Parts: sequence; structure tokens; C-alpha cells
Amino acid sequence: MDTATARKPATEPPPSVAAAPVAVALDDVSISFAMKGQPLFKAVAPTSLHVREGEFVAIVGPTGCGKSTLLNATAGLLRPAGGTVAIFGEPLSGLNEKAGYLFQQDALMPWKTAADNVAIALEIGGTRRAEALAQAQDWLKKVGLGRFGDRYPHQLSGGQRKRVGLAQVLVRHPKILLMDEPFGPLDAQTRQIMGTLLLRLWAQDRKAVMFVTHDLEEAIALSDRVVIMSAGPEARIIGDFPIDLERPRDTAEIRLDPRFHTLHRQIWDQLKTEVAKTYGEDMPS
Amino acid sequence: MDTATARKPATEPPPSVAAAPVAVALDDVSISFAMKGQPLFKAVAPTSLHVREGEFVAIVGPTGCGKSTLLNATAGLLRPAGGTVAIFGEPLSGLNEKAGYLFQQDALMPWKTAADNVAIALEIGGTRRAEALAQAQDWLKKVGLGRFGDRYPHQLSGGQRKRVGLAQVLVRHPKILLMDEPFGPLDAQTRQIMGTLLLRLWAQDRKAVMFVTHDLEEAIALSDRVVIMSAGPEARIIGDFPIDLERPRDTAEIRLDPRFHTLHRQIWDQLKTEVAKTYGEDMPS
Amino acid sequence: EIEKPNVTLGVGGKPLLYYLPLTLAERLGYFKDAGLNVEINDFGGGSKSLQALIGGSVDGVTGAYEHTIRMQQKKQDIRAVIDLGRYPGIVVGVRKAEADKIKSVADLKGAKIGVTAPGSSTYILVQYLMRKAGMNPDDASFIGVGGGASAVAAMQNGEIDAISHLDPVISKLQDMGEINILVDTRTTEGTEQVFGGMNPAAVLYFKESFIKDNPNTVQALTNAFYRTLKWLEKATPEEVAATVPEEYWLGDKSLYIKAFNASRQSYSTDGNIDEASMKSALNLITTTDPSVDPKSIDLSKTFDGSFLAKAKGQ
Amino acid sequence: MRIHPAKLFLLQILVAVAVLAFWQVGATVPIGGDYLLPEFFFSKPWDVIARVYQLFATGTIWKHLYITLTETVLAFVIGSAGGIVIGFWFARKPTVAAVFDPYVKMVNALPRVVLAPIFMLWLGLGIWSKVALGVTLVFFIVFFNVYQGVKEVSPVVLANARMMGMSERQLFRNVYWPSALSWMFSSLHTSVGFALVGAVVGEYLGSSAGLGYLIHQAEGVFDVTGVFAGMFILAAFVLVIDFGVTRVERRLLVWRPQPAGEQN
Amino acid sequence: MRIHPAKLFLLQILVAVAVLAFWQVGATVPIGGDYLLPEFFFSKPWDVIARVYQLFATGTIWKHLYITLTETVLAFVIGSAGGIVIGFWFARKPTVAAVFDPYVKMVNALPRVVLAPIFMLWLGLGIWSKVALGVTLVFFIVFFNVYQGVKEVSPVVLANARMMGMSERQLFRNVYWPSALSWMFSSLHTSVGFALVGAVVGEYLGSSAGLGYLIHQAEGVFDVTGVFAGMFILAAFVLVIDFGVTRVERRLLVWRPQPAGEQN
Ligand SMILES: Nc1ncnc2c1ncn2[C@@H]1O[C@H](COP(=O)(O)OP(=O)(O)OP(=O)(O)O)[C@@H](O)[C@H]1O
Ligand SMILES: Nc1ncnc2c1ncn2[C@@H]1O[C@H](COP(=O)(O)OP(=O)(O)OP(=O)(O)O)[C@@H](O)[C@H]1O
Ligand SMILES: [Mg+2]
Ligand SMILES: [Mg+2]
Repeated sequence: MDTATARKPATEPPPSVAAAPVAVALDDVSISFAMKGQPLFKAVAPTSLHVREGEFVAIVGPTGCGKSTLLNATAGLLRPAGGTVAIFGEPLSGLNEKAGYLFQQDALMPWKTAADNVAIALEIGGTRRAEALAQAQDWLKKVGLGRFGDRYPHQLSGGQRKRVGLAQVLVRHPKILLMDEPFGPLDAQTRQIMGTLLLRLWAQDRKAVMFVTHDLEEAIALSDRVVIMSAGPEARIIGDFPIDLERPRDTAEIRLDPRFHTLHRQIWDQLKTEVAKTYGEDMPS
Repeated sequence: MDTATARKPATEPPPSVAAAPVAVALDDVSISFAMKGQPLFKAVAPTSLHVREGEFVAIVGPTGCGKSTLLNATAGLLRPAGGTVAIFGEPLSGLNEKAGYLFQQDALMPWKTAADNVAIALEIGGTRRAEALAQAQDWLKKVGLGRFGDRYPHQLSGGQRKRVGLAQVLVRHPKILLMDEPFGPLDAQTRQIMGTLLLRLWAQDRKAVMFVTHDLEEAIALSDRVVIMSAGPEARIIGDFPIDLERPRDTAEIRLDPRFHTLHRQIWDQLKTEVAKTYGEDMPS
Repeated sequence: EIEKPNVTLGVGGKPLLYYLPLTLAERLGYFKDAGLNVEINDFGGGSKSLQALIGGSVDGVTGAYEHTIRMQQKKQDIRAVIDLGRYPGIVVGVRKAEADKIKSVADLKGAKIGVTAPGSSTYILVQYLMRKAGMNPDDASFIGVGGGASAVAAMQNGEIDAISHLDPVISKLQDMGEINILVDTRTTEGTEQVFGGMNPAAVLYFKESFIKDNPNTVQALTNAFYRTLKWLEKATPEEVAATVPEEYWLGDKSLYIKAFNASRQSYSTDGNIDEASMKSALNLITTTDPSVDPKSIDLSKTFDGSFLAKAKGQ
Repeated sequence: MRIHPAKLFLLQILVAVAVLAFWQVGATVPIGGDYLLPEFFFSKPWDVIARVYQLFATGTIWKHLYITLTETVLAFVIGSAGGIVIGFWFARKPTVAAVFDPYVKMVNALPRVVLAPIFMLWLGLGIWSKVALGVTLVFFIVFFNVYQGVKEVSPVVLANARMMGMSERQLFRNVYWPSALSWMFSSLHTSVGFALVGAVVGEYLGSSAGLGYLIHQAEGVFDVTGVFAGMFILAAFVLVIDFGVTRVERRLLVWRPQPAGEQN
Repeated sequence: MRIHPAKLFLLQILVAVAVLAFWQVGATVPIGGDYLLPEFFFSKPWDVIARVYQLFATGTIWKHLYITLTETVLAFVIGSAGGIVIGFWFARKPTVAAVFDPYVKMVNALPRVVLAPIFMLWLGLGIWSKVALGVTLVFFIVFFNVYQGVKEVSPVVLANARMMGMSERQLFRNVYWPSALSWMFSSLHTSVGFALVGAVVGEYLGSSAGLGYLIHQAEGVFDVTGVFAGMFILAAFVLVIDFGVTRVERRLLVWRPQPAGEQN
């Protein structure tokens, strides 16, 4: 995690992405789950997705389509049934060490306080404990939890836990960020503050970001590209919309931009048909 | 849970609430947490909230303000430090047996399949297993998971698990519904479908609903009243907005109503100042 | 000069009357007088103390003479230096309720006989008796009842018809009026009836290599034990009771004295093992264990009388 | 990455062969004049195998095996049933647990060997006194684990179940029991061995048949080969019982996730 | 609803008094001609108490107690350290675990009483052969629990830690170890008793001092009072060790949530 390289001021315009190297290359990746006594469940049909260094890609899709699964494959936690995953050109075997992953579920260590949970992410890399704790405290402040450093996870609210998780991932400055509904349990205001925080960081060292969300506005406001997945099983990527809104963006203001609304409508229309398909069979009566 | 009484057609107008008995009465309820080696954390300052039978109250507030805590107290899982909780006029001691509670966290039994998780909620009450399973299957279909009945929780996506939980709570037709971000991990489309489903059910037998959400639009679209909590610690209810939109509502269409927008702006303004306070001290730099 | 003043002795159940000379030698201070510092290790049974000897964790053992014979067959050179008990001390008793049915060894056919443990000397003695009476070993069923209280319990509960055991269990059962005695090898008369002579029981034995390397130490021990035997020969039961620790009294001094009186004759008076008694011991083993070939045993290597001779000369 | 069963079996055999070879060398090749594993204490592997074969060939072993196995299975079943029931009871009644806690721990510390006479007094010399000895070992192992297992139930799942209106019985069946299962099975794997140990020690201290009796008899006449043959048969039979436990465990714990991310 | 400490203590005393009263009655009042707890096998509570007092008053007990306690603590520490290390190792190396699994279970089934002579051969008559016996009991209890405990680590927490880039060592320290702690402590509570049992059985089978030696001496001469006094002292000391374990446990497990919704 080369936090030292390419630190640029937060206000710098977004890096030119087209020329940047491909950070994550999913080629014809398909994912299946074997379950006892049931036929193989083909969650994701062969799908390709490339994310370049410095690119912020949002992934939206109906619930249960395979977004988390796709992130898991990128993280190296799940071996695809077919296709290849390459990270900065290297085929992925084992864990993806360049990536930081904010899980959809609670993943904090329950036996560590919030501050320790964040600090450990640095200590692993060799940072001295005092220094790591100081940075952790700093990060907790950034996510609005400065006074909650000595709480254990079960003493925090759902949204607070998620933010500790956010700090835990960001503090390491990974080159690739995998985020699975990071702002799900947060209120709209906090969401925007966190979004701005994330964008600032992202711009700093040209991270590649894969950002799963159910909030289309958020997806558009933050990303360079919005990728749409079809309903599962055998979900595929069925839409890929470049977001040509100017950077740097103010995540609150941008929603007033007319271009924002055009994009929103476009994507929404496609998404709607997709979600309808999810309920093709199970449509609530 | 007298599901038999007062079954009315789904299209019936909302019950007249003003005259209905009070289902949940929180009077001057305050909640504190004791933590080892730390001063008492006063999460909720003395607060009152009454919810009548057949009333749908949405609770919004900044993350970590005490929404879940308030629901826990109503459920009888947490004893308030002060004040009284009364359910249909009776002071609550022990668990609130009239309430169904959809937790913010995953709370499915990992050792039961989705169908069993729903069926058990009925079996407890004495329903025969075959009948319970049939109803469970029915409910899974309603939440769009008809084909996932024989999956174990860990084989489901986050949104799918939440919907199983929803079915688990609703299948029992409790008189009081406590829902903590029930639609959090769902995409916008599914959210609306679930919202409609919930409204239909609510109208059927005059349930009292306490509905925590971060989505203000959703809160307005669904509820009779939106209650706003201030940022913690010592959170209080600082706003109580009646939503005078007509019923029955179409949760998608209603958002186009101008009255909807007025309400939204009103509430939003108040909420914004509140959230800003949350970061009073910890405001991300 | 004594090569090894700090010696460890092993014994399988020190408080048993069977090993009384050991306790007496210790309590009378005869080891100290001989310039020895003896540590006594108590084991779960005679065979365990022998194993400890072979394994090298104790220097000598007060145990059954029979061990020296068996070990020869196992190619372990173990030698006794002094005899402590000349009669086995094993008693076969019959439960009172069965006494009119079982009047001789021959009547044991089909009976349930309690022994300390399968394979132990109490077991072997009954087998020997049965063979002599012309029976097969499987004509009766043997039940290990352990030492101590469990043996008493087995008899009390009527789970065994007869018992082959040692003191203090036998004295206790007699005292409780539970049994009638069938065979008593605590006494000269009883032993002669069974074996036609002496049959050495407890002896002090060592590894041959230990004897060779530490002759003076062995001598000192032999001296101490010989002195004890002589003391015991003349001692009154009261004196014995006063010498052993009070806990050994079976909770009741009079019972202890009774038990001691019953066993009194079985203690050796001169520490010697003559050829006839060696043969008698070998015969006991070969009769009951066909795997032991009498021809392969050199009895002269089981007992080294030279130390005893010197002890007597003092 | 699961290892192939055939390869696994081969490796297992290899370990056995290595141990036997070491044993054979230790018992027959003197190192600096001393044997590493003197034959007097360890016999020789080949002799032991021959003896095992002979015991089965002549059929003498069956009666003893049958008795010991009966005792073991009874001790195992009764001990674990007791441990489960009392463990659950204590876990659900904190007051009871707090009051009896020191006594349970005290009883657990009593040496079973010393208790044997009392069991024999009460239960006679038959199989039941041995079963009792096994039970006193198994019970505590299972008890402590079940007690802890119940306390480890996920608070959220429990709260959810209680909100559904489950009675104590239903909670037991649907929440505590399945949640404590993996704890229980962990203790059962330990217990299988201890049940057998209890039975054998019981036989060793007083009996007329059983493997413990055989071993004791062999010990009395310094027949180490017999002792080892007996122990070998014991150990082999534990595997059989444990195999059964594992089968049941697999069946009851189908719902568990495979450890995620362990696949590569 | 926590019970008040004073009330708890009162209840505990009450239980003790009830047991003693029952014992006294059983030993002195004949029921239908028979005593429920014949004095010959059970002594009488008052005698036992008097003997315990006497043992302490004359000071004879200290030497024995010291030896037995040393053995127990050593057996406990070595056995649980071994169980923890090997348990973790097996849990992290599935191949190793699969290969050795049957052997571990076989060894666990060997009656320790029979192994005693071998330990004495190797370790002599000092405390170490007794420690070894205790270790063979403690080890397996801890081992099986740690092994299972590591496998029970939450897959999500584990995946998160691995994504952070933790090495195997760091995973151990930060994830496996804390997660397996409650399993481990459960096994430690069982083990405390078994460590003592191992030490005492070792002494019982061959020694010149220690509580096991005392008990053995007393048994041989039908001194039941002595046996019970010894066992009582044993049991009391287990409580002391267990108290220490509980203290450490409390300290290490501060992070656990109080069971939610159990308050009313
Ligand atoms: N371990 C598993 N075994 C079997 N099926 C699984 C497993 N994990 C996920 N699935 C299935 O794969 C599909 C995709 O799951 P995934 O978690 O990727 O969905 P998602 O897009 O993240 O949904 P959500 O928005 O609800 O989180 C779902 O239908 C789910 O049921
Ligand atoms: N067990 C606990 N011990 C100490 N503090 C707690 C505990 N549970 C909750 N809190 C604190 O109480 C406050 C309210 O928590 P609560 O879970 O009710 O928040 P919430 O409104 O539900 O937030 P969110 O929207 O993030 O879920 C938070 O500041 C939280 O840190
Ligand atoms: Mg997901
Ligand atoms: Mg909450």
C-alpha cells in the first residue's frame, strides 16, 4: 500500500483515466455456488469488467443479483467458476493484497475497541502501536466517532459500526477499494459527508474503487461509471454508463445539475426493467 | 395476534386514528448504558412518544442517535433508566408480546432454512408444521424469495436475508410492528414493492407501526407521522410531523405529489440542523 | 564404606501387614543406625514396584519372592537377599451364608471367588489349590475386587462366595463376622497343609547389578532388616502397635492386634530361604502358569544368602 | 483444499508404519548400551500384533470386548445426556448455577480411582460400577462445554427468538440446542476416549471380565505384550465409536457455512 | 437478575450444610437395619472435619499439599499450553489434522493407569511422572476445544482480517486466539479438576509424598476418614486454582456483550 507515492492535493482534478493501467480486470468471470442436495446455483454468468487505476466505478443492481459475490471474487475470497481475475495485470491467485474491502456485513473484531480495530490495520503493516493509535483516532474523528474510540463493537449503533469499518479500510490507503454498501445504515447527511471524504481520498492517490450501492443518486454523484447488473441467477452486466459530470464534485450540489437528472433518468429506466425481471416469477401478489 | 378480527379489504381507507386506543405509550423514557471504566452513557434523554392502534409512525434521526435503542425499549428487551413504557395501557414488564420486531442486524437462526425460519414463527403459536410451511412459502413468495425457501441464511445475499426476516415478522400478524431499517439493504424498486406490501398489511388489521428509516422520502411515503430525533447523546424527539397525504397511497406515485415535496423540505430542514449537531465536535475536517 | 547412603525402596502397599518389617525397620530407626537414609516409595501394587525397580527409579524393593523367579524368565536378573515373610499370608475365606456348602477347596466349583486382582498372588494361590484338588482353573469364576474397602464391599454385598485375600481385609471380614476361613497361609499349620513346607512371601530384592556395585549398601540394608526380624520375633503385639503409625491401626487398636496375632507366625525369624521353599515357590508358579518352564529357572540365582550370613555373623 | 481420501489414508498408514518402525528399533537396537524402549516395558510391535491376532483368532477377546464396549457406550450416553441436561439447566438458571458452581468443581476434582470402592459398594461389581466411573469423567467434560455453549448463543438471534414468543422449551429446541451443538460435539469427541478410560479403570480396579480385566491380568504376570495388545484393541474401538459421533455431527451441522475464503 | 453475593454465599453454605446433614444421618441412623452411608465406607462428616483440622494443625499436610499442588499446576500449565498449541496447529493445517486425527483419538483412549509405569520409567519417581499423567488428561480436553474453537471463528471477521493482510501469526494473535478464548476457558475449567486427578492418581500409583500418597496410605488400612479428609482438601484447592482461572477469564473476555434481553 504505497501511501507515499502520488499524494496529490485534495483539490486536484480527477486523474485522466483512459490512459491509466487497468487495476482490476474481470474477464468472463462466472460464479457458481454448490449446495448440498440442490443443483448448482449459477449466480453470475460470464461477465467482464475492467476498472482502471484512479477510476471510481459504482455497481448497482437488484437485490441478490451478485454484487457482493463479484466483489468477493475481486478480493480473492471466492474462486470464480470460470474466467480470470487480474490485478494490475497479474492473474489473481490467493488473496488480493492490493485491495481494501469494506464488507456488507459487520466484520469488526468484537474483542477490540473501535480504536484498536482501526489501529490494527496499520499495526499489521509494521506501524508502531502509539503511532497507529494516533492515526486511528484521527480517522475515527474523520468518520464522526472521535468520542467512541474505546467502545467495543457491540456498544455501537449499526451506523457507527459501519463507519468504524470504513475507517479500518481507509486508514491503510489500499490501491483498490471494494466497498459493499458502505453507507447503507447511514442517514442522508452523514452519507454525503462520508461520500465527500471518500472522494477526497480517492483523488489523492488514484485509487481504483468498486462501489456497490442501492442509492442510484449516490452512485451517480460519486462515480465515473455506473455499472448495472441484471437480476440473478446468471446475472450479467447489462449497462455501463459513463458519468461525465465535472470533478471535483460537491456531492450535495451536484444533484441539482440538470445533467445529473438526465443520467439518473436514463439509468433508472434500464434498472427498472431489470428489477421487474427479478420478480418475474416471484412478483408479490 | 387476532388476525381474524377486523380483516378489511386492502383498499379500505386508513382507520381513523385519533379515536383509536394508544398501542405504545412511551412516557419520559430515558435510556442509559453502563460501561466498565467509563461514565454512564445517557443515550436517550427523557422522551415521550405515543403510537395509536392503526397508526404508522416513522422515526428518523442521525446515525447513532438512539432509534434502535428506543425500539428495544418498546420491545421490552431493554429496561429504560427512567419513565414508563405502556402497551395498550398496561405497563410493560418483561417482553412485549404484542410486538413483532424486525432487527437492524441479521437475526435469522443460521441453522434453519429460510422457509423454516419463517415457519417457526407460526409453529410457536401452535400452527401445525405442514400448514406453517405452506404459509411460510406463501410469505417468501410475497417478499420475492419463492425459490429460496430451502437456503440457509449464509447462502443468501444481505437483502435476501432481510426479506426473510421481514416475512418472519409479518407472518405472525403482530398488533405492533417494530421495524429497524427494514428496507436498508434493498434496491429502490424492491423497497417500493415491500413498502406497498407493508402498507396493505398494516391497513388490514390496524397495526401500530414504528418504522425506523434513513430514507426520508420513504418515511413520508409510508407513514402517518414522521418523528425526528436529535443527535445523541441525550437524544430527544425534536420534531413530530403529521403526514396528511391521502390513503391509500401508491408509494411510487406519491412522490410526485406537491404536498409530498413541501413536507419533505420542511422535515429535511429540521433534520439537517440536527445532523450538523452530531458532528458538532467530530465534524470531519 | 556405604556406596549409596541415600537409597530408595519400593513397596506395593506399605501399610499392609505383609510388609510390616519394612515399616518397623523404618520406625525403629534401624536404617539410620546402619548409616542409611532410606526413602520409601509406595506403589499401587507389587507389580508396579517391581516395574519401578526394573525401570531404575528405585534401588530395591520389598516384594514377593515369586517376582525373582518370574523375572528370570523375562531375562531380568533380580535377587532376594533376605526373607521377611516365610508364609504367603494369603487366606481363602468363605462367606458365612455359603459356609455349609463350601467346606473344602473342591467345593469351590462354580463359585465366584474374589481375588485382589487377576494374575496376582491371591489369584495364583487359589488356582494352585484347585489344581491340587484336581480341578480346572475355569471351574470357578474369578473376580478382581481390589485391595482395601472394595473387597469388603464385595463380600458384604454378597457378590462373591469366597475370597482369597490378605490382611487387613481378612481380619476385617472376620471381625465383621462375614467369613469362615478355609485355607490360612498365615500360619505354619496352614502353610504346611498347602505346600508341605515354607513358601517365602515378602523378601527384599535388588537387581543383580545393584548388588554387585553396592555390596556395602545392600549389606547395611540386610543388617537393618535382620535386626528388625529379630526384634519382631520377641516383640509383644502392643509393642508392634506402638511402633507403627497410629493410622495403620485400622481405626481400632484391638482389631490391629488381632490381625497381627493372626499373621505373627508368617514373619521370618532368620531371613533365610532354603532350597525346599524355593522349589515350593517355583512349583506354585509352574503349576498355575504353564508358560513357565521349570528347567529354565536357576533357583540359586534367585536368592543371594551371603549378605544374610554376614548379618547373622555380626 | 481438501486432501484426497486415498492420499490421506496413505499418509495415515505411513505414520503408523513410522511409529511401529521406531518402536521396533527402540525395542531391539541398543543405543549406547541402553534400549530406548526396553522390551520389558514396551514389548515389540510384532509380538503385540501377533497377540492381537491370536486374541481374535481364538475368540477369547469377544466376551471381554463386548462387556467393555457396553460399559463404554453406556457411560458415554448417560454421561453426556447428564452433562447436556444439567449444563442446559445451569445455563438457564443463573442462580442455581452460581450456588452449585463450587460444588460441581469440587466433585470434578475427586480422583475417580478413590471413588471406585464406593461405586462398587453401591452398584456392585457388575458393569454398572464401571459405567458410573465412566460417567463421572464424561459428565464433567460435556457439562462444562454445554454450559458455556448455551451462554455463547448469539444475543441477537436469541432476542429475535424471544420476540417471536418462544417459550423456554421452544427456545431450547430452536435456539440453545442447535447453537450449543458444536460445543457439545467438541466435548463428545473428548468424551468418547474418557468413557472408555473410565470403563477400563473400573474393570482394572475390580471385575471379572472386560478389557481392563485382561490388561490387569497381563500386568500381574508382567506380560507387557498382553497389556499393549489390550490397549491397542481399546484404542481401535474408540475410533469406531468416534466415527459414529462424527457421522451424527455431520448430519446435525449441515447448516454451517464452509469457512469462507479458505478455499485458496 | 444477578443474585446478591451475600445471599449467594448463604445459599452455598446452605447446600453444604444440607449435604453434611444428609451424610451425618446416613452414617449414623439405620434405615431398616441398614445404614444408607455405612461408616466403614463413608466415615462421618464430623470426623472428617476433625481430621482435616488435625492435618493442618499438626502441619503434616503442608509438605504433601505443596507437592500435589506443584504437580497440579505444572500439569495444568503444560497440558493446556500443549493443547492450545497443538489445537491451533491442527486447526490451521487441515492436512496434518486429518492425518493425525485417528491417532490423537486413539491415544486419548488409553487408560492412564496403565501408562503410569512407563512414565515412571521415563521420568522417574519424582513429581514429573505425576505431572505427565495430569498432562495426558488436560491436554486432550484443551486440545479438542481449542481445535473446535478455532474452526468456529466468524467467517466474515476472518475474511476481513485476512483482507487487511494479516499474516498467519497476526491472524493467530488478533483473530483465532481471542475468538477461541471462550472455548479455551470452558476447557480450562474442566481441566483444573483433571490436572489434580492426574497428579493424585500418579501419586496413588507410586510415590513417597503428596495427597495421593496420603489417600493411598489411608485406603490400605481402612482409614476412610483419612481418605475423605484428603479428598476434601483436594477439592478445596481446586476451587482456589479455578478462582484464578476465572479471574483471568474475566479479564480477557471484557469485550463480550452481556446477554441482551436477559435483564428481565
Ligand atoms: N454461499 C452461497 N451459497 C449459495 N448461494 C449464494 C451464496 N452466496 C450468495 N448466493 C446467492 O448468489 C446470489 C448473489 O448473491 P450476492 O450476495 O452477491 O447478492 P447481492 O447482489 O450482494 O445482493 P444484496 O444487494 O442483497 O446484498 C444470490 O441469489 C444469493 O442467494
Ligand atoms: N450496549 C451499548 N453500550 C453502550 N452504548 C450503546 C450500546 N448500545 C448503543 N449504544 C449507544 O447508544 C447510542 C444509540 O444507539 P442506537 O443503536 O440506538 O443508535 P441508532 O439510532 O439505532 O443508530 P443507527 O442509525 O446507526 O442504527 C449510540 O451512541 C450508541 O453508541
Ligand atoms: Mg450484497
Ligand atoms: Mg440502529
